[in-house]
Amino acid sequence: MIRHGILIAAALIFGPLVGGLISGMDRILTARVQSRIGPPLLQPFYDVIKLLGKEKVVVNVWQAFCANAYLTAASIAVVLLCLRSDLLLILFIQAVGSVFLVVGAFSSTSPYSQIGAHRELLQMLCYEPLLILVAVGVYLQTGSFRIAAVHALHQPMLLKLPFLFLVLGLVLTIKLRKSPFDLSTSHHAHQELVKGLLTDYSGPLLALTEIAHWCDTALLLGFCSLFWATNPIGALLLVAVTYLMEIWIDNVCARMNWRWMLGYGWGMGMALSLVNLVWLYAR
Amino acid sequence: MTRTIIPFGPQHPVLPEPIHLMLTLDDEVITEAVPAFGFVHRGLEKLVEIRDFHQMIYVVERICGICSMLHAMCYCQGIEEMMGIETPPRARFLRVIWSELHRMHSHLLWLGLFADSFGFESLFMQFWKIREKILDIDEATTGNRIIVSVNVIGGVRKDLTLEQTRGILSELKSVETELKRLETTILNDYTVQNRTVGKGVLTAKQAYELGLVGPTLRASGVMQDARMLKYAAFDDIAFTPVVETDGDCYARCKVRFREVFQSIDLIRQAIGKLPNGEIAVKVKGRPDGEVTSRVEQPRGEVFYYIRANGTKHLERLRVRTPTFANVPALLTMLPGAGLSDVPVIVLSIDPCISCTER
Amino acid sequence: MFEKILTRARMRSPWMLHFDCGSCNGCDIEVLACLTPVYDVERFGVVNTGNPMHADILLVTGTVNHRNRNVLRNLYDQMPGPKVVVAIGACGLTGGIFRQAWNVVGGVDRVIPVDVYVPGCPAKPEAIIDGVVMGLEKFMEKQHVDIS
Amino acid sequence: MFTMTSTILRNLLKEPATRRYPASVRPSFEAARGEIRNDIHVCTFCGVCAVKCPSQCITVDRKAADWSYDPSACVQCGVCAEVCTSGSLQQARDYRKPVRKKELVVLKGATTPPKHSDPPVTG
Repeated sequence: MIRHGILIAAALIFGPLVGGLISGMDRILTARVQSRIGPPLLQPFYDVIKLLGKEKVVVNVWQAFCANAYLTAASIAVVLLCLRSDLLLILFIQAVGSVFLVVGAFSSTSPYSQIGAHRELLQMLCYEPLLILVAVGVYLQTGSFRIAAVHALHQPMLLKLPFLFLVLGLVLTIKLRKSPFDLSTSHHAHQELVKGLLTDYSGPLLALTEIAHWCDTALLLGFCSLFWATNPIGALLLVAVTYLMEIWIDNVCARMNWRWMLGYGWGMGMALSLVNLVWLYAR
Repeated sequence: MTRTIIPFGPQHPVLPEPIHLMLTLDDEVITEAVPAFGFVHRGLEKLVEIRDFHQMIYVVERICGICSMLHAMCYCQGIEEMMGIETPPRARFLRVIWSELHRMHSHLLWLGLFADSFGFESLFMQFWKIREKILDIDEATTGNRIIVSVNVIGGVRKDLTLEQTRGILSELKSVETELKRLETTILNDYTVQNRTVGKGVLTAKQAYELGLVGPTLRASGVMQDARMLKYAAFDDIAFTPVVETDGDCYARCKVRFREVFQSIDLIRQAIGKLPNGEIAVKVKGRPDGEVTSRVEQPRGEVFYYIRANGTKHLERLRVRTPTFANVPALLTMLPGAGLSDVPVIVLSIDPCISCTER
Repeated sequence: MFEKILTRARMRSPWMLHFDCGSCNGCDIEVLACLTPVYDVERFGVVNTGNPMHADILLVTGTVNHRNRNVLRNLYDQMPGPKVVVAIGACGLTGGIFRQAWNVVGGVDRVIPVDVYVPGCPAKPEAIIDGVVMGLEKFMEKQHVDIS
Repeated sequence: MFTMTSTILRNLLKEPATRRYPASVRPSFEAARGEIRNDIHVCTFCGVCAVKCPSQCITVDRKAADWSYDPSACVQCGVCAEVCTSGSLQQARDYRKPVRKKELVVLKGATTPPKHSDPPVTG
């Protein structure tokens, strides 16, 4: 029981912390490939602390509740991942969090926020089925949806599910708001929707969504690490390589529109998953 | 989703300038675009009443920071024509050099902003990095990065030394190699083409009938360029306008990208043929009469109408800027486009609102 | 203790909002040029937000005229505090060369309180960086004022 | 697709293009047009600069031997320094630093202005 308590506390603290550090490293690397120096490593933390100390402008109470709910769901998902719980449960809780974010954006009257929320729904429509397919692949491989079963494997999952890992990479690109898919909101301002989904979240509420975003990042990268669960160094390497690929994709692609995203995401994602699943099944 | 009305601007990160577009959307497809102007109007044409005709050079130069050199040049050429002043050949060649440098920095700026309009941030950074080299040339030779203030009536204020012309040539060489590297990305990349090809198409007939000017017109296959009028030193310099035929955003991008190389070529020719001699003649008397003057700006042809009455203050100054001519194209292209294409299409005409409203 | 950390975080993470208030594009472009590789203000944590709700520091370029003064006022009011206003360029300071034109109200300080004035026509990127850094010192002072 | 890869790899391997501005300051170019400085002891208060200034930001009071200019309205075109008859007006290379408060620059010369034999000729 105490072990569980420590695990939960560790997940609650280190989940956002790791997410924030990764985001800081992301910003430095992105700056470097653009021939800039970039911000200090702790920049995301400065941002969030500053946002927490800003004047509170609440558009409506519902939006404030939604921001809190998003953070809660995202941290519960990280905790469950650390407790090696059920994969499907984790994915659903994470999805519920995202839904709250969207609902909060819909509750404001700004057209930017509304259209951003609409696009975020389309993004979820695109990646959620793919995530479920990845989970199904894990189930076929291990015979259980529990993460503990993955850790019991003797061989890295990546060798059996290479295509599903690519699909997970696709989901990660959408989820991290990276360039061809940064439709609903992006890390920098230059897009037609200004900040889109996050337009009306401001000050402390924006800080909450930012922390929740770090949790999401940590969660998905944790999910990636499961594909090499036999060896911690292997897992770390896999995550690092995956993230480097994300930065690369972000910097060599223009932003696309949602039609392209749905076509490409579903077409490519489904095809890759099916190939992998059929291969697993036939074996 | 049903009808949404999006207020695009006056403060919007895609287009730093304040233009207000009321976009009526039907499920992310634009059905109507209504522009509202007046956020930059300063009323500077009326300043001719309190500023004399020499001081007006510096005022018209500040109509727009991106085409400033060409505004001043157009104004000076108009006054010179009115007063019958023959500018020295060296001054005319120097004007070509600085105006083409200005065109390069404007086009590089546009290429960067265009890349940003479809969310290609790293490409934006690359173009602006290259642009800094042009600005450094400007600052080293004229004293300011953007508003060069080199034109005076009767010639230019600054001269280029031999050393400086060599410096310009070597800098241009490095600009050229760096731009060549980005050519495949801006012209052949799949994601870029996906966002620009077939967006905002204007046929040659449409473009001509709407009265467009500059790269927007040339991208639709109409060969028209005010530099063909052979003002300044263009009668001694070989020049053929860059023309594309597709008439979409991609073609406009291609025209401007190729024009950067053309400008490099023109500067090389001008430096090669740079004659020795005076850079300015003394101006005596006051302007009298009326005159029109035309110059090709980065965005297209600018047109000045000047009327003077023999006093040191002009009687009337009227500027017709390229963006003013190009805005109707925007209203033709926007309805039917997707919301995500709005920035791409708006930027494809290279709008310069401070020129338009003055 | 928390106050100290907060002030430090504020000084290190100024998100900027840029409003072109009828400028000739000269200062505008220089503000944008500050974001690009050669100057790279992201070193100081500056992010161009484009959304007044997220911004801490408002960079205004250009003259105020009768039409955009309301826009400027609105943007300023929409920014949650603490906030800093930096007026850039001769036009933003007084109206510059246009200040006698009929549609020009004058400098930005006619409409909203300005903390730092950056002269120049156009202001050089170095000057803009100086101005932003000077504006950030204001956060420190504001903090002291709030506590006392 | 991915045609940008070679560029971003080159950027990653090379030094960033950033000038670390406050830490290392690049000297201004020789021709750079910066702020206006007036050596008031040489100034003859002829007032040509005030007449020629396109921004009309210079005022000269000949009787009181006052030369004042509004740096926040100056557009740094350099015309005043060019037309200065006594050579007292100089355009520095450095740009003017940002300030907290707008201030006029008022320079006071000797109360009896030095006589200049040649009245300025305006062209």
